[in-house]
Amino acid sequence: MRINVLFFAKLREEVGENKLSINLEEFSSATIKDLFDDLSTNYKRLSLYKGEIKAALNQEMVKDWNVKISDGDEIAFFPPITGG
Amino acid sequence: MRINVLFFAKLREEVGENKLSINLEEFSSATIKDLFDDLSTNYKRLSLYKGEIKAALNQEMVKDWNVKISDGDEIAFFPPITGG
Amino acid sequence: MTVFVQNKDFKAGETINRLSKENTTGAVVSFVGFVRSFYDGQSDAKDMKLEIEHYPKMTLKSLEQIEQEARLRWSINNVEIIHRFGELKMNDQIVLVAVSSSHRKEAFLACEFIIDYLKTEAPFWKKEITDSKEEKWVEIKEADINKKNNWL
Amino acid sequence: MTVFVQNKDFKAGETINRLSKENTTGAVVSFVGFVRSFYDGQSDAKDMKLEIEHYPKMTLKSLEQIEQEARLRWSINNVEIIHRFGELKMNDQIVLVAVSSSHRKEAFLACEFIIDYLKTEAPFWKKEITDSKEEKWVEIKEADINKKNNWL
Repeated sequence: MRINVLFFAKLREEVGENKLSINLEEFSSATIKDLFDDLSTNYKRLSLYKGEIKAALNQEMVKDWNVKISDGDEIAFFPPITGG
Repeated sequence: MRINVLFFAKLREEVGENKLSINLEEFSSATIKDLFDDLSTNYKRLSLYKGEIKAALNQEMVKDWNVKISDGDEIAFFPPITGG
Repeated sequence: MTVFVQNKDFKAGETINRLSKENTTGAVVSFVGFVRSFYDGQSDAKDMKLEIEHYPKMTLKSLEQIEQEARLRWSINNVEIIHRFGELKMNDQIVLVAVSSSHRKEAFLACEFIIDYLKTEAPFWKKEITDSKEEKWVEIKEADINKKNNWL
Repeated sequence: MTVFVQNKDFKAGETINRLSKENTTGAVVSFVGFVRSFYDGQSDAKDMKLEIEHYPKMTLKSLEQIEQEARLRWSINNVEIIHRFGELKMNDQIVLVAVSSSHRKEAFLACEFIIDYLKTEAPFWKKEITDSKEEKWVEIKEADINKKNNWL
């Protein structure tokens, strides 16, 4: 399955990309947590921020990173929000 | 002594005047209460509102109507404020 | 503090701009009060009017006291108040209270405090005039007294 | 609810006017957030900038959720939110939250609620750029987390 991964703010700078299109065929049932761990092996500095990183699945905040990813999903990782 | 008495809103309409210039020679030491009672004998309908009327002495709200009036004072009587 | 008591309409945006000039201002909270239909739900109340009377010499004094009281409670930068008098019609702006501060919490509290006090302490009186020309002085609202007393 | 996410500046007065059109609107409370000096007290910080990044597809969704939550709590008429992104400088307006209601208490509460949630839930991130071109992502403030949690 194909998913889009977005990075914002400091994470975008650390990863050097704002968007990755990823093919997840190898995972039978990937979760947000699986995806993040996988990304962390390619982008080592991501793990430095693990404790503070927020995730959104299809533009909704995800509190439980064990939620499953489906084909076509858009997953975003970002530091805590500092809007307003 | 000469004082000015102002009426606002409903009281202005009841009294039919917005301002009275009054000579208080006859009182040795008049209070706001004395003044109001005196005015009520001339303007009977004032006493109908006695319980709700507010007074200001020189543009400051007066809680204790036993406060003394001095020459040149401006005393205002009005119904509860409905600003804003 | 800047206070305007005027018959003519005002632009809240200009007030907010004036209050934003200081480098330490991070927040401006403003309240605008409007004439709303006093025939609740009746949409044909098109010609209703509101007449506002005030006590000019006392107005500024009372607003300054309210502002001083707010400054004793919260750290705020600036305050602007505009209150109209005379004849107003439905949807017209009546009053503006705007407060600037470094942080928003103080501006919210001070703005609400000032309008709550203004409603029961600043010498303005409202008369409603219905479509059929009936005149009625607005009575003080229990809710407004309670709101003010909640700050004590 | 109307939401604008834009780079260009906005006029708070126009928002307040738009929100005042309903006959049942008696109060509009608005909050405007500004870029303030982040070198506290240093008056020579003239060239400081703020860069705001956001997640466009998520912004409206998150603001709609916040508005729905506010409507569950209070009776309000209308909400307008404007949030800028891109490069801003000192004293620039960043964000506007305006709420209309029949009575002011609800508008004050809903407006403060929405900005408190927006600050920690709507996907915007700020970067400060000092006069000497140092860049620093703004850290989330403990005070903002606490303000939001106070509504729970």
